[in-house]
Amino acid sequence: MLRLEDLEVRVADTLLLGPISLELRENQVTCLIGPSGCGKTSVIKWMAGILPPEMKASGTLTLDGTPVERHDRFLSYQPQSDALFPWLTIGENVCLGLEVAGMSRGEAWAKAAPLFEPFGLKGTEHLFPRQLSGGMRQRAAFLRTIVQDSRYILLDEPFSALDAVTKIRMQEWLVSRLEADPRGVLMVTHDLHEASRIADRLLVMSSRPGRIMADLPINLPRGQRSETALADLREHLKTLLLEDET
Amino acid sequence: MLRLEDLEVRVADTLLLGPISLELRENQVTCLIGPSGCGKTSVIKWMAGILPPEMKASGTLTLDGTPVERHDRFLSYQPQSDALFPWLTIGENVCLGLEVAGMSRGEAWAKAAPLFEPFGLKGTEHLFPRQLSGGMRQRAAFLRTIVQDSRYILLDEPFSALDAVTKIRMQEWLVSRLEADPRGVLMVTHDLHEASRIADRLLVMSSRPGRIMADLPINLPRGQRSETALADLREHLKTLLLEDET
Amino acid sequence: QDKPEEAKDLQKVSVALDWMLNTNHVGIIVARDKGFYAENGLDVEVLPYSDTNSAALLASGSTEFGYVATLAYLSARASSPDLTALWVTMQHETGRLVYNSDNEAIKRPADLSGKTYAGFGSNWEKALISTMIRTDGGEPVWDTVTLNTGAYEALAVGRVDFTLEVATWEGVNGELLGRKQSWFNYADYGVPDQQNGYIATTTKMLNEQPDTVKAFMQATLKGYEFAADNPAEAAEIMLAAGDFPNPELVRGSLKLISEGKFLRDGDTPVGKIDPARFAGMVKFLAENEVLKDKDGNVLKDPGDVSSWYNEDWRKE
Amino acid sequence: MLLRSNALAILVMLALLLLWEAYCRMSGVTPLVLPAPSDVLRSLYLNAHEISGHALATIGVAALGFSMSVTFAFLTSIALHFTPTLERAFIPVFVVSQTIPLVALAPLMILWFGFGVLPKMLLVILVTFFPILLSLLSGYRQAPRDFLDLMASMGAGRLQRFRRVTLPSARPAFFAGLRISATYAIVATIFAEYAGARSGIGIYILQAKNNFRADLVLSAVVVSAVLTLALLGFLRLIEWWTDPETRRRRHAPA
Amino acid sequence: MLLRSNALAILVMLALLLLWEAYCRMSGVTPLVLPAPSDVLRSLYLNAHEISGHALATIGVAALGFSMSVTFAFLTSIALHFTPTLERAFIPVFVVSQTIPLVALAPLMILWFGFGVLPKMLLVILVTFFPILLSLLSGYRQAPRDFLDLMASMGAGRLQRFRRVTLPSARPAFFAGLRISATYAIVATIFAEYAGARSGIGIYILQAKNNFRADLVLSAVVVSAVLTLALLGFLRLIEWWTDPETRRRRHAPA
Ligand SMILES: Nc1ncnc2c1ncn2[C@@H]1O[C@H](COP(=O)(O)OP(=O)(O)OP(=O)(O)O)[C@@H](O)[C@H]1O
Ligand SMILES: Nc1ncnc2c1ncn2[C@@H]1O[C@H](COP(=O)(O)OP(=O)(O)OP(=O)(O)O)[C@@H](O)[C@H]1O
Ligand SMILES: [Mg+2]
Ligand SMILES: [Mg+2]
Repeated sequence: MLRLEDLEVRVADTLLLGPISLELRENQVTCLIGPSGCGKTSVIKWMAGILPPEMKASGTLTLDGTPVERHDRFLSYQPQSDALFPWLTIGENVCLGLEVAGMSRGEAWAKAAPLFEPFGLKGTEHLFPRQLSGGMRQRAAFLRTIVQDSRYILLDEPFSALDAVTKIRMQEWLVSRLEADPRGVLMVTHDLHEASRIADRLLVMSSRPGRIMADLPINLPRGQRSETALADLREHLKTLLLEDET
Repeated sequence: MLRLEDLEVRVADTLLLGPISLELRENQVTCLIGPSGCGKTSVIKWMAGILPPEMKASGTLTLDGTPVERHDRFLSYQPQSDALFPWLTIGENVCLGLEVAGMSRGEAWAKAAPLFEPFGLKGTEHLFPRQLSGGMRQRAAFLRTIVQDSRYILLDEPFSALDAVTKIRMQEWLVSRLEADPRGVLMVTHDLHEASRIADRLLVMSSRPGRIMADLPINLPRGQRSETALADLREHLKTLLLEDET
Repeated sequence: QDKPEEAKDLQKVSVALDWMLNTNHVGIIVARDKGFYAENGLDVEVLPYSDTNSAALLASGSTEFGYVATLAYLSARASSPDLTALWVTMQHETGRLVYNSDNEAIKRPADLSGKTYAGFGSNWEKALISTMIRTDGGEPVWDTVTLNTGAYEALAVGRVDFTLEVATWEGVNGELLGRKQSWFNYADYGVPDQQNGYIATTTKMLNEQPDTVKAFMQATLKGYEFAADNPAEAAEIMLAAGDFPNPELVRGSLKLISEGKFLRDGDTPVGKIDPARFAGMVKFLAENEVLKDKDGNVLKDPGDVSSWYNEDWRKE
Repeated sequence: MLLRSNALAILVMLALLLLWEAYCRMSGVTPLVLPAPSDVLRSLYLNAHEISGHALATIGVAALGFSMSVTFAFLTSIALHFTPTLERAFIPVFVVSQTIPLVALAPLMILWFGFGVLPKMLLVILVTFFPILLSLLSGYRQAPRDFLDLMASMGAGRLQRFRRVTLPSARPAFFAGLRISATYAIVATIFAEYAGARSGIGIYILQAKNNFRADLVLSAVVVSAVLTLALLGFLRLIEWWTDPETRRRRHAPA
Repeated sequence: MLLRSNALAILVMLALLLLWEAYCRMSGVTPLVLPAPSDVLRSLYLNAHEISGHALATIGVAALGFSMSVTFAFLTSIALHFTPTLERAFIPVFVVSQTIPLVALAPLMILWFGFGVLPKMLLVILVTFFPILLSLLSGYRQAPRDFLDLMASMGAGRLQRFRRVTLPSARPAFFAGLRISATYAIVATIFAEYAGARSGIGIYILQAKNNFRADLVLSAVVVSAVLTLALLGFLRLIEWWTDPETRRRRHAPA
């Protein structure tokens, strides 16, 4: 279990967010939802160890009770854009994290290659990102994240750039991928429909300075999450979010 | 009533969309929904008379039975971005359409000024667009569209750049504005939740080449459109959209 | 400078110079500023120096008169009959080959063989230097670096072994700076003696407006005669006419010009062209394949060159 | 403010000058070859009157040439913008024009166009025209499609779209190009004068050189640098002054 | 392809040449002042051997100077990129360096550094270094924040981030700057030679001028233009050849 305690982020004495505490369980999808600017990205960047230097943070991160030193060993971060390098092929993009971690290109490729098929990316290995559709790019980005074998995965609005139809498809796809290969996931989004469709647990942040104002488990199995079944939860979320920001 | 008949758009002999026929009633909000690339923007641009020259279109547009010559006389178009000119103040941006139509700056300002209050833009007249939040910018863009007094209004994904919470707020705001000052609206979106919340009538387009595959009136008054009340319609839309694109 | 009242009645003509304003041009400046031109009904504009050759400026019709360096004039005249010389300023060669006195390796022109020469990019330099070395019994091979006016500093700091200078300008400057330099005169080593610094006009001008040419040249003559007789006063007129950051250079130069009898030598009229030396120089250049005809081919035999100059303006 | 933001750079330059000064004093190199900065400054001070006369001439030609260049570039950019065929026909010609060595051209220009301002102006235009033109054209291309569409949907014609959208969009690119060109305007003028002129910094340099005064040559270099920096500062001022936000702040009632 | 895309421009240039030729024939202007294009071409042909000797010298110096310039610009850009203080300290110094008139500096450089390759190389570097440096630095700034964050989250250090993200991001800007600089590399070399050299196009121009051969001056201009265009073409080739997509297409198994 990954515990984050008493995180506070400031820029030049202004409190941007916090104090926030939260925990991620292994094999569980947690969605962090909140209005724009509340600090969702900042939370995730701090966890990934890449908060920009002008933002001062205090707080602790513990993994199964022991304080964390090197974040990159057990956490994989996927930024808000798909961040596929346009000058690398999809194959090279996917191997990036493994190579940075010290593998040779050959080893990395041996590890990544078998995953192209289940990710629906067969045949794209030698293509460049611009030759792929939005959904495929998002899958490639996710493959690059997954292949690093981290126990925890941080996703920052992975689907916000997709159109509604593709978004729904990708949400379903992500759910099925995680069922095949479960990880502890923290996914940031501001889309309450998306969050309610994917999450095992919902954390709702208040507007700036962001705090966690609700922690809602969703026990309904994902197969049964029809629009009707989720309607009440969504109404509740909407009320929460709209009330907060006044 | 504005009728569009047998619109077909081609680029170099490839059929991009059509044949499409549709009609807009005065004081009614029609939402055009469909997957990315199906041709929603092309339909709206053709109606506004600004289809790029490389796209060849055939079809007729009639207003209350008479063919249309100058689109700008009775149609106002609002592009996908808010398209507020950064070098003009909000006041100047809002007066733009009136000045292009031939009014002097003074006349235009006299007409626009009283509307800043009801649009919640009081005090922003001398500010520049970058000094406004996303929601306020969208309101200013809408004010610029409305102030032209056109009978029909074409909106291309007006809220797609907003975060979910602001989006919900703006949807509610738009609905109340249109109640105070009704127009014939054609609004393009790919967000089925948004469409079902706003529209009097829903047109669902198929993927490329786009055709209209469903025409769904929504008779429920907007005040009663809770998540629960819309759940069935949304499920239906989702099925339609997901089935189409395979 | 200060023009008389009746300036508007004066005929406007211009004269282009071959280089920055210097003491070679003294007569023109004196004639202008002491009003000799105005007395002859002319308003003379001295065109500013330009990187463009004054012979080319003449040929293009940009100016009526030009002060043209010897080589420039002979080369231009060989390829275009449009120009005619009216005058030559210096009665003796002012050019010479200089080297540093402390350069032990150079005692005589033959020693120049294999040395480095700072040049100016004209064809005649090669003819000149090889003739001098050959006459002195050396092998005419050396290394040329084209440096333009940078040549003198390059020589002073020892980056090159020798170059060519004008005794009445760079030579004076070297002396003012206390540079220890020695020189060989061209004429001592097989190069025909020559006069320096032509004033020329277009043949067309000469034919169509002989009176203007006469008026201009007679005033010019008066200017140079004045300078020859009053070098100190002429120096002050020069200094008043242009920006000379180094006034001593001008004064020294004019003193040398006067003392060296460069302008007035015995009873030869000032500015007189000597037909024998003129023809001799053309012959020397033709033999050394320096001259080109109007098609760009080497002019081997210039034939009779007496039409290359015309001093009819001297006639009363 | 300008001073503060460049404080470091000024320190570096001072350090370089000190090094140079030290080298001159220690090595005893003759000032004919390498004058010390102090010599240069002293000469500059002693000859300030004369140099400023020449500087004025240079400023005049540069200002005239540069403003002509901007005007032509602007007119050309409009012509090329509205007729893409012209653009395809002429841009390569302009590129080729940039490959001509000025050393070869300058003397010929004097021959063709005389000693007046014309040949100098033409040289300044030759050097500065193309960067401005290119930056204007690339600026025009930055006009957002949506803005143009919006104007067209309001019934605006080509000219109105150009004036109200394309032109304001090109503002930042235009000033960027202007700054690049301005950096070379003074230098080009000096070069043109060098080829033939009555007065100007170029002539002053030539005189100084022919009179064997390296200190004065370097004084002229200092003046040239100062002039260029002044021109750049002046452009900054214009840019600031014509900025819509500045303008609005001046006129806004509030 | 190159020919087709520039067909219009070539037509325009031919038309200009024809006009010029016609003017020369009709007006009977002396070739001393304005030689006709046909004269220029004939002279170029007749003197091809001599000119090509000089051209080779120029190419040598330009190639050396330009590649030094690129190397220095690259090393400097890395230093400045990693230490923003240095950037603030040195960029204004480089800007000032661009305001120095070469006409004044070139003869002094020859005096200071002799007439070997060094002063010429330094002049070429002075002219071409800064645009390349600026384009590299602005290219580095185009590295997307997200890409750098991603690398950092994977545990990549500064160097690896630079090599894998910043550098590839700067590629287009780098080549754009290279093209601008290359346009001036040959011209700058010629200029440097003009101030003093053993051989080179600059010397050839000087000789042609001193021997009243406007036709040869213009022949040299033609050669200079051709050399510059060749250099630009060569850079295009390198750009295409080092493009990741080209490289992949060469190596890809499929
Ligand atoms: N470098 C910075 N300096 C100052 N404030 C910053 C900086 N970066 C971000 N902020 C502020 O910190 C707050 C949190 O930003 P963050 O990006 O974490 O929000 P977010 O919830 O991810 O928003 P969004 O939904 O728009 O992505 C915002 O109000 C933002 O304006
Ligand atoms: N200039 C063009 N040339 C060729 N094809 C084009 C051009 N412009 C658009 N298209 C194609 O036309 C189709 C319709 O485009 P359009 O922008 O109308 O779609 P859309 O439904 O608005 O999509 P989105 O939801 O992404 O905005 C798309 O498939 C697009 O690729
Ligand atoms: Mg965020
Ligand atoms: Mg669209």
